Amino acid sequence: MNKYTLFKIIRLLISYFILIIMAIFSIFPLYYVFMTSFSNAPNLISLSISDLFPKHLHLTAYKELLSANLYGGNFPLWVRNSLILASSTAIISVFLALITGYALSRLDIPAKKILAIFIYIVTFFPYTATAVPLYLLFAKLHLLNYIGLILAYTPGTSIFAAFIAKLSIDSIPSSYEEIAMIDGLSRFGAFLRIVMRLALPVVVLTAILGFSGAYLDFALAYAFLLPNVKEWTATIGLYYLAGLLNPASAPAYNIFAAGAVLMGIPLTALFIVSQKMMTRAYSNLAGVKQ
Amino acid sequence: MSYVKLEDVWKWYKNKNKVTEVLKGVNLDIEKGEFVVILGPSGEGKTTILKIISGLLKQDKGHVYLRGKIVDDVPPKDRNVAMVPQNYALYPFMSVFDNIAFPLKVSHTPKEEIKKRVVEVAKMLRIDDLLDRKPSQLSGGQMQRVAIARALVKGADIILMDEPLSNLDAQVRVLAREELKQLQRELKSTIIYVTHDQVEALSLASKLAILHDGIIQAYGDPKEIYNNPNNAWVGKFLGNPPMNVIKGSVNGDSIIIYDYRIPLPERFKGIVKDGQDVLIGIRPEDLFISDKGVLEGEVAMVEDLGPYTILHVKIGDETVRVFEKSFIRKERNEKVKLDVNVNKIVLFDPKSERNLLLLTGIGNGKK
Amino acid sequence: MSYVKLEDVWKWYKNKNKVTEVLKGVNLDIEKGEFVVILGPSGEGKTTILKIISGLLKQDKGHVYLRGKIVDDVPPKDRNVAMVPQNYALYPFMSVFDNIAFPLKVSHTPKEEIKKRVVEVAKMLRIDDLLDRKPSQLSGGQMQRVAIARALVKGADIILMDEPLSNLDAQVRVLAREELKQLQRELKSTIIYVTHDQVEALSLASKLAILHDGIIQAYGDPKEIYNNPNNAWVGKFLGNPPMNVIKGSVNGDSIIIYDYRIPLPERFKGIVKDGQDVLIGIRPEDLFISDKGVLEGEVAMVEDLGPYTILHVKIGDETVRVFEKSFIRKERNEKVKLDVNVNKIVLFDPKSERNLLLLTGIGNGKK
Amino acid sequence: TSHPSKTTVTTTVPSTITTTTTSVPLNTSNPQDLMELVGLTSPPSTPVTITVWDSYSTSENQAFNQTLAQFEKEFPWIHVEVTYGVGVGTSQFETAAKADQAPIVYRDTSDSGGALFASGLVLNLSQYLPPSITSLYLPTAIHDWELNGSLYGLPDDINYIVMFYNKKFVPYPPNTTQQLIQIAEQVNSTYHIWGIAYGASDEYGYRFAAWFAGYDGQIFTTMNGQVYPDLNTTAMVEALQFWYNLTYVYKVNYLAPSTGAGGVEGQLFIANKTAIIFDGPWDLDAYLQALGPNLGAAPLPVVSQTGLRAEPFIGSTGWLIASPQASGASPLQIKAALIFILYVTNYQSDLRLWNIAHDIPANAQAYNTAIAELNAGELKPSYLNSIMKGILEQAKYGQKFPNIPQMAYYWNSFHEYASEFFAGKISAQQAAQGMEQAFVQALVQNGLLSSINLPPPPLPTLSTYVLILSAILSPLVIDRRWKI
Amino acid sequence: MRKDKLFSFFYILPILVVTVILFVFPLVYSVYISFTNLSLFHFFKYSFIGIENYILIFKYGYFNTLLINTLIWTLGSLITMMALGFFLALILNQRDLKGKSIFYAILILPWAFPGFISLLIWQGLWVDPYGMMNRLILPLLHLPPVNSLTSTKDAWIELIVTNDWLSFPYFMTVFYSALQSIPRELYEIAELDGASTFQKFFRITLPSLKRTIAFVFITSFVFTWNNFYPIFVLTGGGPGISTETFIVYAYEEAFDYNNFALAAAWSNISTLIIIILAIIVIKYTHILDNIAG
Ligand SMILES: Nc1ncnc2c1ncn2[C@@H]1O[C@H](COP(=O)(O)OP(=O)(O)OP(=O)(O)O)[C@@H](O)[C@H]1O
Ligand SMILES: Nc1ncnc2c1ncn2[C@@H]1O[C@H](COP(=O)(O)OP(=O)(O)OP(=O)(O)O)[C@@H](O)[C@H]1O
Ligand SMILES: [Mg+2]
Ligand SMILES: [Mg+2]
Repeated sequence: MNKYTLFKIIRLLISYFILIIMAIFSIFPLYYVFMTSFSNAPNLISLSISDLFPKHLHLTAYKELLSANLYGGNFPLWVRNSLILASSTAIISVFLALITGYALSRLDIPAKKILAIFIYIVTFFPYTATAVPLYLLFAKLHLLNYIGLILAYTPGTSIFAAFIAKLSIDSIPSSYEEIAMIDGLSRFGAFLRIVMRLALPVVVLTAILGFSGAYLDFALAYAFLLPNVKEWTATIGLYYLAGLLNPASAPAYNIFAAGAVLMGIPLTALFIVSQKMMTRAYSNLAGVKQ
Repeated sequence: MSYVKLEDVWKWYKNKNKVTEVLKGVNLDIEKGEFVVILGPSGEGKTTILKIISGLLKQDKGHVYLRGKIVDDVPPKDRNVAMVPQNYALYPFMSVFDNIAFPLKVSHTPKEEIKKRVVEVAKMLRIDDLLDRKPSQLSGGQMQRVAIARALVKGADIILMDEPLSNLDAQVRVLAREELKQLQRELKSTIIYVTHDQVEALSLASKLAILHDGIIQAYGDPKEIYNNPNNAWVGKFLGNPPMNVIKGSVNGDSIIIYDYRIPLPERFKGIVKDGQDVLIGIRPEDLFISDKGVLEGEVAMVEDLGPYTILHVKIGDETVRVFEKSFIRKERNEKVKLDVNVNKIVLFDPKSERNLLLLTGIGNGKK
Repeated sequence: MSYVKLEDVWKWYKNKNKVTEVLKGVNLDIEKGEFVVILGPSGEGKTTILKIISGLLKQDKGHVYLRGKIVDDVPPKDRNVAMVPQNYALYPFMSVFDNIAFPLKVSHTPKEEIKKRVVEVAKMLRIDDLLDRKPSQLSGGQMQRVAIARALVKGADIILMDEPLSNLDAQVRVLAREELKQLQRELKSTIIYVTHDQVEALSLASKLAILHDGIIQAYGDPKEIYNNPNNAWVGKFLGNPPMNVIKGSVNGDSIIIYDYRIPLPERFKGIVKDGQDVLIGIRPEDLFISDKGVLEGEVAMVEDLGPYTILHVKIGDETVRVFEKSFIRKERNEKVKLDVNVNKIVLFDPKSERNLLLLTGIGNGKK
Repeated sequence: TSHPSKTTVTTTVPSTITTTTTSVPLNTSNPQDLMELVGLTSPPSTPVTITVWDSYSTSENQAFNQTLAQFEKEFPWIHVEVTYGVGVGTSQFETAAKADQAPIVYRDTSDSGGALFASGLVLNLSQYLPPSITSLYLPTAIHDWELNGSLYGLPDDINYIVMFYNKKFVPYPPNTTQQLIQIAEQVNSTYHIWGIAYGASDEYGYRFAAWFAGYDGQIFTTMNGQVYPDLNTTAMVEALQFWYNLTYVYKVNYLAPSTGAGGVEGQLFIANKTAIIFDGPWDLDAYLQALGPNLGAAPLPVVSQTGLRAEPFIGSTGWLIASPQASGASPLQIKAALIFILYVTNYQSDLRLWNIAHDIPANAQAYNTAIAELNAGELKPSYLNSIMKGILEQAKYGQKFPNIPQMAYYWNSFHEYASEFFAGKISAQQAAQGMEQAFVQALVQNGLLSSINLPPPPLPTLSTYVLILSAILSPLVIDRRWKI
Repeated sequence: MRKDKLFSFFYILPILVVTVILFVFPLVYSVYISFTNLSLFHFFKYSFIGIENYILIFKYGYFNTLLINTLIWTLGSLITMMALGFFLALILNQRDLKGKSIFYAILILPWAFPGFISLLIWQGLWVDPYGMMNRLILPLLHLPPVNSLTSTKDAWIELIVTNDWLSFPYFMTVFYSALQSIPRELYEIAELDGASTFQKFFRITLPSLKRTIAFVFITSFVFTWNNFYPIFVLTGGGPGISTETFIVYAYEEAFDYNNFALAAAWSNISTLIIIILAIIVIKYTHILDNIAG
């Protein structure tokens, strides 16, 4: 008993020790962002350890960020744009991923496996190389707008998520949809109302990945949305307000950090709220059936 | 007029260039208000049949008729059948109420109406106090009743049930079986019930269909099939403990089994020839331990199962099971004499294993 | 000397500030070489008992002795017991050989030795041709045998089995049961076997323990418990169909049931007082349909289950089940007379529901 | 040999400029004159829209927005669609041009503009405007916008780096590198802070070009009529060595990972942790805020070894018009665009930039006004006058920013080898040799240099092949047990 | 039957359309461009020049250096962050550990926070000797300072540690999720059989997770191979080109040199290499069988 419990206590102590260290490691840079956002100097490297605990918290960066107005464009508006864009992307990614996962898992499609591998392999082509051709194509199609952006954002998340969704749907007995179909839903209706609900962890995961991908993107949004200030996303606005778009001016990191904090809050909340789902989403990857 | 009819239904599954033929011409003719049990071993296509009837699967050949109309191209939602699937498939994220209400909700029934009908059905199945629970908070028996309630609530008069009791505890299963029987009597709906458990099949069926090798091996009154199985396989499959099927040969008016001789049953006279080899099917309950017994053997094993005992008796090379109420007790290795209820004996052709009565076209399992 | 002993074992689970007491003082004394079946309804703590014996769980109170030594502080790996878990828990990524070899590998047995012993055990269980397969390629029965092989290979002489047959088809289960019985006879190991299926319990146990409400309700020879259950619950739980327990009262040398009168069994004379209310336990197989019967009732339902029939007979307010071999047939609503095997009757106290024989300290379920 | 980068050295800025009068009116502040200048007599009946890419910083935009409002009032028939937040550099413009999304008007640096002009994406203004237009701008600035005798843009500012110093630590601005070292050493020993912070390894060669020039180096030479890189010289070796010594031998220079006020260099300067940095006036605001009256600015010192001044690039930013092929603009739109770029570089507009964002005016008249203001000490706070004087002083000692297309390939070649040198991985000679070779290679790959025998690429070592092969084959040797 | 298949096809159609637009078209475009001389100076009129760009790359380019760098970057990041994520998942998976969800919530913050900011912060943290990494943390751990400007090794450490920080929460989540799907009975029975903690780990945990590991490995291998921002922001590929990868180099070729054709060729080569690597792995491990089958 003593040896047993002693071993257990030591194991737990070591675990907590490591967890605490890692928690500090995780939080430290973010703490830094936080502190930077409350400084009134556009400083990014803290020059002495005492600067880690500033004596005054200034709200200048936040004020500047929230009061800036560029021809009707302002940060709250841009955040709103970003939220709309990101939510739409999330919804469409979820839909795309699950419908594909559903097809891969349940439906009888010729050459399904080859198709799946093809889709998987094609995504190996790097984003940096697809950006320009996409821009050219979307310009031709008059899609240099939110619709185009959403279209461009979705596959990155949903192709990966489709495979996770496939595994998840594999583990859902098909009798759930079947009974729904007998009860009066079409196959698609059963998919929407039953399968999506049962694969909730994957839905949530896909939504979060889709959301954060679109919410945080700069490069593509910048290329697509630049002309109209009122359509900017929060990242474009933030880069602009912090002076990062113009190399010939000193960047205001405190504004940048304040923006990051404001943008980070909804995202972090989203992650934390859905942590239960996140930790279940990948469980089918192990393929217990083997 | 038949209410549900399968006409030469074939179904094959293609899997990695391998084609598995599951159904090879199933014919089934079910009248309104019947409780038909389709009995067959696991993996023989019972669920497949139900799916074809409900429209979830499309047969590769043949036709399905519901209420006299061909429905081959009608999607499941328009066939107006209800189903209790093998694992109940209660939506885990909905309350019992919502589960039962689901078929009504999808057909946009007014809220009031939904509420009324759900409560009504729930009362009938005595689950009206569970309506707020989630499926995970139900016992197996309760889950089953919810699944049945969901099937009943739409008012479909054809109800398909896929081994609804297989997940239940033995104790609960007995109760559930009784409830189900009562229910069907009240509702008078047409129920097609699928199972691989003969006890269930025998106790529930008003008509029994036995599925094996992709076809319906026998269809009719369960007792009749039990007493007069079409072939040795059906005889062995139906009944627990299974029918004893042993080798023997005809000798005049007798059948020779090992060293022993029993009279040839009246109805087989004229059908079998002298000297013909036959398979003799004797139900365990048609064997009796009796000092005047004609067969003699040695007890190989005694299974005392409470209300009854199964004796495994070795006669020559063959072991037969003898079913006795428990008050008759024997020890292992004891010599016993067995009497036979000769009139219940069935003879099969040793090659085709078919019932010799049917082979010659006399009598065919229908009363 | 007892080989496995549980002494006043308590176990409670804490879950979100809610404490569930699962075991409330379990005592069990198992001798070497016995085949003890612990029978109890689902969720009553059977698996918990096995885990406590194996050391995977620690009891919150009480002691566990193995081979005469207290093992409360001995970790599982040093208790030298083997286990066949409820779902077999075969390692899905290992071949059958590796699964069986696992206990030897972790104890660094030489390769040669491992091979020898695995093949030996596999031969014994007739799975030596499956050694290269993965668990997913096995049937239920084969999986069970692999799990048993893995338990046997270390040579532990105490083997714990957790409902090893519950995942099998009814057909296969019968076979598996017979195999298991044979095996124990050969190995002479001490087996503690957990199940909620009485047929299994009755057919396998050399001693039966019935678990309910956190304690062992009865422990002893299965037949004895069957015939003379400690209390009404055990009587009803053990046996399928369950014991009929009906209300009555003592009147001199008779028991009054509804309007009818049956003689008071010999052994209860002197134990019950005149006019005392009792619960009368009668096994379905101890009721006979007979024109000379003392009880009269009306057939409410007939369950014809092939080899036997269960008649539900309504006597006044109570329905009793009557077990008959199938050749006696009755129709619904028919009036029948029932005779009782009076010597088999058990009387219970209506309040405590305990067997009146035991309540007064005479006879206690041990031969 | 002549040096293209030095052929038009007109570094001295005259204190005043007299406008030459011609038959064409050159008052770019007058709407009517502007219309005539582009050949319009009256406003067209239908309004035109021009698209404008604005690469100004936030503070510059304050000035620009005022100008824009003014412009729209004076030219109601021209509708300006402004895209804010555009970055300078060619790539964004090119991608847009490829997609037919190029703006009609664009603001960029003179060197990026040069590359775009060379590739035909930018309008040749000489075909539309009289040559005399150049007289409106400082010669230094306007010459930056000429390539092969053609004008391709109009400047609105000039820019270059200067020496910023902290008066708290530096008694007087060093005039020579000798003094620079001395002062730095003194600062180091007295205040225990860095003498200099210079992001040498983050250098792409913009700042370094000044020191290179101080050692008498030039980026290009002409051989057989072809422009050819000229980095593999003793000037480069010595210039590199000079900074290396400051860093590693005298240990007075902090090798900063990033440059500018936002970089580590500037942050150290702001935090009083270094006495001297070399940076441009665009970062002035940040330093002014932090140091106030302690801030000093002066020209880069004379390189003691050669007696030559360290001469920074005199760069310029200005307005371009996309060629119709790129933007699809109609002739009328081109005219409107011409009016627009003339207007935003006129006296009032440029002066606004000076007043609000302290951009050094490229408009000659605005420049004169600025100088006059400085001389009169009219800037507030008063110490700003001396700082701005120091900054403007540097304009006398600059080198022309080469705006030939070849220049685009200089930056990375320089950076790659300079950073390796400062990391101590190669010698200065190897660095000079390497950067020229890389430069040449890039030019050859891009078709700007031909028939050059490049040295063969180094063969990878055997171990390299073993590594690559084993990486590729590693899945094959995974134990069978791990097969999935 | 045929109608059924057609309907099924509608479910897969959206992803096909999207894949074709977003990946196949750019890929084809890129392959096409790589055989031309499209650049700033051949902007409107470019012509087909065959495989000349590829010859250039192998003749004068940095192919070998970049390949090795890319492998260091990819494998170095991947192995460390998978190990870290796995290790943390194992710690979190202990049944008797309290406060899991709080730790988990903290540990996924790096994943939840805007990455473009995190990278800038890390850039600041690594500044030698002023950043907190070199000032506070490394001295605390008795480790030498890290200066990515003066040492290639340090540059890699900086890149990989930063990338680990950015990505370990993802791997932790995946592995934690997968660990929880291993039936407890497997451990219990092994414990009865006398397996030690290590034996349980190596004989049960690892084999149970090999599918997860393999899938995550390939997917993340590709992602890391193509991941461009950390290098671009932190070291810019320096010192010299010693931390430059294919993707970073291709980016520079396109956006600094405006040589789109050459950049396309670089991207194509890079993609070709991972596709070959991936196909070997996929074919050999059958990893996609249950995912795509
Ligand atoms: N989608 C499918 N693809 C290939 N084979 C299938 C498919 N569905 C079922 N099968 C096979 O068809 C046969 C019949 O399946 P079905 O589910 O109808 O059997 P069942 O009689 O209901 O069995 P059980 O009693 O186990 O439920 C089985 O052998 C099964 O393996
Ligand atoms: N870790 C646990 N935490 C809380 N409650 C538990 C835990 N494990 C078991 N229980 C509860 O303890 C009771 C006994 O569980 P146990 O698994 O021993 O039952 P069982 O008799 O083996 O049931 P079954 O026949 O279904 O296997 C159950 O009600 C169960 O819900
Ligand atoms: Mg089935
Ligand atoms: Mg259990």
